[in-house]
Amino acid sequence: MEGKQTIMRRSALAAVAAIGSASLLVAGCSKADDNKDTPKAAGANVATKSVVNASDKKGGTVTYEMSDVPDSFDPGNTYYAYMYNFSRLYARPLMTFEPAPGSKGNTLVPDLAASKGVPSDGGKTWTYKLRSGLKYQDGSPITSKDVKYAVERSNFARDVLSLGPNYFQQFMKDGDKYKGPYKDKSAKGLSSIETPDATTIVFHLNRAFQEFDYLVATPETAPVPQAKDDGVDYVKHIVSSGSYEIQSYQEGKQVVLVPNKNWDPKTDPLRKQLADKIVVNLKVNPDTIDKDLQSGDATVDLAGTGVQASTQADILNSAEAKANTDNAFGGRLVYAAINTKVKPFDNVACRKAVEYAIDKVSVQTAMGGPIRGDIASTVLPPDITGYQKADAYATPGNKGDVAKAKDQLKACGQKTINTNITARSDRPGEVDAATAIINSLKKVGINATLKQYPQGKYFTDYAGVPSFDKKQNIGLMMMQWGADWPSGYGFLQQILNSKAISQSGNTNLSQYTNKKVDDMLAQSIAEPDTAKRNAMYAQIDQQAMNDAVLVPLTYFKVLLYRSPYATNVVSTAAFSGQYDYLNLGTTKK
Amino acid sequence: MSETKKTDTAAKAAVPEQASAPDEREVLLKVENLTKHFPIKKGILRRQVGAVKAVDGIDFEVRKGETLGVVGESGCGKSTMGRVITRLQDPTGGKISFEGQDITRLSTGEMRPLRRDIQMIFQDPYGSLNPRHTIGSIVSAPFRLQGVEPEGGVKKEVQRLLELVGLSPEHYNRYPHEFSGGQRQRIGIARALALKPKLVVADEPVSALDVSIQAQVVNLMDDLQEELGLTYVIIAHDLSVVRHVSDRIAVMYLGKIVELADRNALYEAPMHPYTKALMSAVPVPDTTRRGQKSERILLRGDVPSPIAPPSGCRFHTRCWKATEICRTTEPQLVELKPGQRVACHHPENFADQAPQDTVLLSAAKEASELVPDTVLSGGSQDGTGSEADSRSEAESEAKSEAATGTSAEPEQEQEQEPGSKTEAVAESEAAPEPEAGSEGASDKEQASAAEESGSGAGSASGPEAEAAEPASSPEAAGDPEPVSGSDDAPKSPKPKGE
Amino acid sequence: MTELSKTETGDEATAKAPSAFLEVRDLKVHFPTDDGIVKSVDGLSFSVEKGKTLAIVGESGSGKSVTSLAVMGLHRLGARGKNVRMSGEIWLNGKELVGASPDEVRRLRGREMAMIFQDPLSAMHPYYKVGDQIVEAYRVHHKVSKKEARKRAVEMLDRVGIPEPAKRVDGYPHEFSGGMRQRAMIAMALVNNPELLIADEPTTALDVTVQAQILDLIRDLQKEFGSAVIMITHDLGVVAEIADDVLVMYGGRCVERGTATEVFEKPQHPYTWGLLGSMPRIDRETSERLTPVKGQPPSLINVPSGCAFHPRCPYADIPADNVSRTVRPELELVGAGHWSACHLSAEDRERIWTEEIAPKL
Amino acid sequence: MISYILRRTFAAVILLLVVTAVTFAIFFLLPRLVGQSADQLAQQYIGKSPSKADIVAVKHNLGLDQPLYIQYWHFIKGIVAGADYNLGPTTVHCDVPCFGYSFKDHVEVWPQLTSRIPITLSLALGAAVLWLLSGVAVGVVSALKPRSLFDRTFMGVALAGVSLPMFFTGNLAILLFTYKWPIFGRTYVPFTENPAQWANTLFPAWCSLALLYSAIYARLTRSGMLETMNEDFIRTARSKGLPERTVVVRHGLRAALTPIITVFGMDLGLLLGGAVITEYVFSLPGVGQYAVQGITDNDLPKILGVTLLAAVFVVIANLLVDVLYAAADPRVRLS
Repeated sequence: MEGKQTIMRRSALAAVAAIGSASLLVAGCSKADDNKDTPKAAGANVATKSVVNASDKKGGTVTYEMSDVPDSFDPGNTYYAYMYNFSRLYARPLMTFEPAPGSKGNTLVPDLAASKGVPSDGGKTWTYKLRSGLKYQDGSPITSKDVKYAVERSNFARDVLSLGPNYFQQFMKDGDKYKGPYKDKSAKGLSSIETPDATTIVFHLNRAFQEFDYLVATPETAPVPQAKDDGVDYVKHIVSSGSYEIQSYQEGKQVVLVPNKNWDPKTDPLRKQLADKIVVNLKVNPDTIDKDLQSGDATVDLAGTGVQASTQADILNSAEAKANTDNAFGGRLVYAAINTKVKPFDNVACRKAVEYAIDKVSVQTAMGGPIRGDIASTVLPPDITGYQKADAYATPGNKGDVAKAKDQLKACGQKTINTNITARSDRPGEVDAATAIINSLKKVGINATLKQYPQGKYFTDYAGVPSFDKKQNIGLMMMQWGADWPSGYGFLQQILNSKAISQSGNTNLSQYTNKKVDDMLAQSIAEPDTAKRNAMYAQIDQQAMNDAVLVPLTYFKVLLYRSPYATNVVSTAAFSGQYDYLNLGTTKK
Repeated sequence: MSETKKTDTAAKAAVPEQASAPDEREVLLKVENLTKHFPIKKGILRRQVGAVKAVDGIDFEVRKGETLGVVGESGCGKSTMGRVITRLQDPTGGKISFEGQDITRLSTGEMRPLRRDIQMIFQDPYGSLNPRHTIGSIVSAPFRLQGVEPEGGVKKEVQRLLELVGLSPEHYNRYPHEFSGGQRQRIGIARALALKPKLVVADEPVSALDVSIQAQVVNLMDDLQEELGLTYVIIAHDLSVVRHVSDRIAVMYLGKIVELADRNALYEAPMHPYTKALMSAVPVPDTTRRGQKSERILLRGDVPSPIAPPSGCRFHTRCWKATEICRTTEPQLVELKPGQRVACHHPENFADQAPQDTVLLSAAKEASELVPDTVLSGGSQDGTGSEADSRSEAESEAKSEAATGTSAEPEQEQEQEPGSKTEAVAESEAAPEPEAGSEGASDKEQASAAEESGSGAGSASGPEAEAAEPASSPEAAGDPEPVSGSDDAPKSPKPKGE
Repeated sequence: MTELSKTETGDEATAKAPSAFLEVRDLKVHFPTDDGIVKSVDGLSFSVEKGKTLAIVGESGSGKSVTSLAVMGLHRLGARGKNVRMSGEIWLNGKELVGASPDEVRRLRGREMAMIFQDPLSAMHPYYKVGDQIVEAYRVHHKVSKKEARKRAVEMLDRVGIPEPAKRVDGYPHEFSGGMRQRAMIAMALVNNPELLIADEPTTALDVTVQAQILDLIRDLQKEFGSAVIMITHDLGVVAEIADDVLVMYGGRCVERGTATEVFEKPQHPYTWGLLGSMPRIDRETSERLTPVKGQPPSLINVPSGCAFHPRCPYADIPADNVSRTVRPELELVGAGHWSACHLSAEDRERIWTEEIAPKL
Repeated sequence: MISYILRRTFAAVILLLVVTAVTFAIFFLLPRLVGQSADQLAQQYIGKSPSKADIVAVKHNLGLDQPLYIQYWHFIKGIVAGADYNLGPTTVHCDVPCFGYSFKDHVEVWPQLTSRIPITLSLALGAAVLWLLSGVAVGVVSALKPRSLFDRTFMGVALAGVSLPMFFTGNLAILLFTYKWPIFGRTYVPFTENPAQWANTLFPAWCSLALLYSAIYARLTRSGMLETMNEDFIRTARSKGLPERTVVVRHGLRAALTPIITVFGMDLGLLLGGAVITEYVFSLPGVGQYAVQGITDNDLPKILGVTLLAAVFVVIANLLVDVLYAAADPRVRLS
């Protein structure tokens, strides 16, 4: 709508000259950008190992910035890890994760609940007791009914609140029959959630589910008073149960939080309520966010996806700036799914040929180097419970093994394979990675053609539609996967389970159908013993790798800039490596 | 140059053409009652509220090998006429026959074969050539469009044409901007002649050129006519040029042909007062004639707007001979002398067509102030009492100019009407004398009424002048219809002939 | 500028204190361009007395308009202005204008000398009312109130024959007809009673009937105000009608000059003959062909050597020694107040005129 | 005049209908042409792994299960008559003009738009004033002294201005004037709150945007002035003896500026529909940002809202331009 494209040769020259001189200026400026009052940096990656600037000092304004807008601030209508993380400031779920560095952050701790859930009936019934003395921001008490209502509205009214996950709908007994609180106005609500008294809530599941504590750690269990709920508009006046309440809400622009006076620290061992004010600025230019973080004008990037590529180069070149960074695992695996339903990849040998052929170093480089991910060899990333180190298709220096690949190809009875590989057009890193894969595959005689599709419709219209893949002869699909909760089951069941295959919006891109894996997944979640469960996850991982249904490429990492002013900074695996937002404070005046 | 090999070819071609009397030649183009109106739309619904009557019922024919000149002041419709007869624009009404074939309603596709035979040359030698095309491609365009492959190939033919119009064949690959105005006009002529047309319509072919160049082009067109046996319709405002090139001349005024005559007849003895005035206004490069300014007839003001042309004879608002009949009855274009057709009730150099109608309209009396006595005395009528001083004369002249100036407003053209009308109405009441005239019944009454009013003309001039004044103000004239006030309506002898 | 040598000595004296109201001496106006120097006017002298009309005749590019702009000091203004090289003298009513400061000339412009142009529609500002444009012209030179100036404007409009001037004063140029516009233009030019009026093709854009009206008006006004008039035109008919003196220009120079009667009755220059021969005439029966001047007007950058007209002149070879091509002819007195710049001998000219040219006209 | 405006307004309404219809068609028909079903469309607006029933419910809620013309009719009806939505425990009424609720976040579109218009308006108007003043000034001086040092310098700068992308100039301005030398603020403040702060924070954005446009305006003015200064009426003005300054300003500039009105109106109208890149670079939550959001989310009501708003601005700007033009140039008549 702006920026007329007037193409003139002379003007182009002038522009080039101007850009040249201006970039010199910029470079000069960024060097000169040292502020005397800036606190000392804690050192690189410290927040992934310990709490940085641990402090109980109150005051100050913590500023979050984000280049986009979240799906919703409504705890019952969001699906993003950063909102799971952030919403805890004003919406307390039954359980949550301990604010601890790295994988320690995966530890579940009770929040609204007084203790972890008590399973009975072989893991089909879970009972939680709420802490006593819980109050909303208006002083009214929080009851187990409100928790039940929150689950009902978030999972069973997807025509209205459609953005969050619907695990409860899937796992609650008779969950498929209940029409949700907006349509079913009966007082009883969902019969499989019982609230025998104001502090007790009992969930009846349709199957044994030993990781239910993870499920209730989503903001969907944060209490919502039914009287205050008006569907989509609830987001405009969320009733806080946490340490902060929303002072002003400007859709898509800004949200301001202030301490909740009715929040009682006695009922909450986790939260500290340090900052006087929390400001969330949305739709901020990403470059501006990076600059604000460095200047101290912003405390943290809400999305927690790391700095811009341009900033990354600057930061890594400066030892001083590097000491303010954390390069954390993002709880995600970057991989190439191999379509097991399209010829000749229905033959495992052909798939193995791909496994051997790919030069993972070139892929890693294409994705942005080691900063953006470690080379992967398993389905589960290291920061997910159940990870076990393995490499079924080790190649020298991870650079691929043409000879072995060709052997596999021979075993498959193929000399050359013509196939297609999909990638999301608006993710340049992914496109580059796919190109690197194409180059690797070419060396062994697999000719793959890159097909790019927009991110927004990648699953609903393209790669996630099996019939489409078949018709277009798509053998390989670029994919990134992060779990809804940091356990093997949470990670694996959507991408390896044959039951997860759907005709559209499919995430089991390989269309992997192995009964053994399906069974193991079912068994694992019913297994009460955590150690055994984790062992099973490793087993499933191994099986999938043996079947060569996907090529793990990298364990995704993010490079976060840690504001030196921020206190209680800790990068947690529970939220994809983001800093834990629960107790962020600031020393900036 | 064009003059180079003219003489021999001219001798061959010219003799038989020139020898035959114009009238016996075959009629190439015949135009009957041709009209071209441009609608004026107004209001939310864009209703048509009027029309610019650019061409409003003209008849003429063009005979093979002759040159018909069309003259007139700007806005008289001559250019529109040119574009309509070549079917570059569609006529509103009437009939155009080319070689006996009715081409009035032919579609673009049907016209295509005829485009070979009818060509047009435009005024602006700059604007009519595409600056991005070479001369070769411009001149060969007609071949391509018509799918004609001339003998010896297109290029050869184009080079022959360039030579014909006095350009060098080497100019084939040059661009229009490399040529001067005169040369460009030659290119335009070469293009028009490419397909050996039968009829060439030239709209102001030389008016954009310098004098010396103008003569070159005029001569070239002359030569080409003799050489190729062309028939021309030359539209121009320059009477000297038209006189030079034409065999017959049509004089147009406000969308009508007022006089159509052989050249010599027209220039020696013009019959229509307008023709006479027009010719007398042309300055002559001869100082010996200075001081003989008395021959000049100064016309008052400009041509009225063609949106609402005056009733009756359209020239009556400016004519020094206009009488009541001129205001009410439109004169037909009649052949008064062999080869001279005139649309006038009181022609010059000929017997009066409405001799009983002798009382001059008030406007005519004012107009006659500007006409030299020699002219007046030469006419069939003499101007009655011209008591108005020269001051008021200038004033009234200017008034009519002012009214016509704003051509966008159709209302203003009638400014002289209501004044003279009321006078006529009043008189017709007073004198119902049924004296028969030569015209139709409706005219009779008018004519007699006007005649009667003659005696009172002098005394009537006072109120009349007053009446004219308010009407000339732009706001006052809201009604485009030239009728008098409503209270007069029952008695008003509304002209039926219109 | 000064290196341009004086080549024309047509006028009697080059001393100061001219006798005529307007006297132009050896005027040169050159425009340096990327392609070379355009010598629009190259050594021109003439004079005009009050109450007299001088017609400058020539084809486009002959330098006639540049001459008028030079007198007005107009071409020194604007973007092109600073590139002009001008020399010579222009004496207006005892004041020299070439050497005068731009502001001095500006103050004379509109007051002592005024100009009317070919196309009155484009020459009037389309956005301002006619009256306002006249008022503006008046108020630059007279410290009067707007009201007074407006009264003057109405008066002038009335004087040039515009009806209801009090009403028309508020009209816009586009609301006027062509003839009315030219009248208004004249009113604007004459509002300060200038003593010199330059009319640049004032009737070319008009119909013949209107042309006659305007010429009449100019003549009448000249009689009334007694001003000097320079009429620039290409139309010899107009010249014959209005001019006392005629100056024929070709290639930036004067080729013939004299009283109108002399020039029309005994033209001495082949170019003048050519012009006369090119014009179809309404007053005479001529079935004969026109006798055009062959070729194209000269480029003002590369003016032909010798006589600038020689490439187009049918008689260029008559004078001996090829002088037509090598020597530039000077203006010579050829009759009473009649000057011509031609190498042809008087006898040759006489013979050619009477035997070849005159019969064809 | 009145009739003219009425007619133009009528035409504008038709135009807006066409614009919305086309937007509708692009949104619905194009995906359908490549074989996307309504289910798939609906699925974009739900979270992960929706059940069949969810899809049906969402589809129904968004009205995607109805024929296209019905949906279009509802949209148009909403604008002129308001609409009711069932988006929670109670039915909510969406007031006129109701642009509907976002498919994605279910937020009502119209209040969103209206809350963003002041920002875009602030940005566009401020920049417009700047670029008009600077562009015209530079253009006039350049035209009066063509090929002079000033002319060449400023036309060069103008060329650079038009060639440099907003990403560059904008980010440079932010870096230099809000970080390096923090003269200007970074967070938008409404005019009503603090006019000084408003201007202060918007100034870098204005300048960056103005740089882009003033280049064009300088060139337009320059060529317009060069042309007008060669007009006959300028010669006439000079021949009257007017001082050169009067000639340039009163006679030259007046005529040269009139055509610029047209361009200006169009540019401003377009810009009011959202200065996408500028709003992005300067993190201004304006209409353009909303448009981008709508497009990335494939969120029809947002897209329609912005499209319609932009079209309205362009139409109004056009109408104003025509009226202004007629006022400036007496030769133009509106009928």
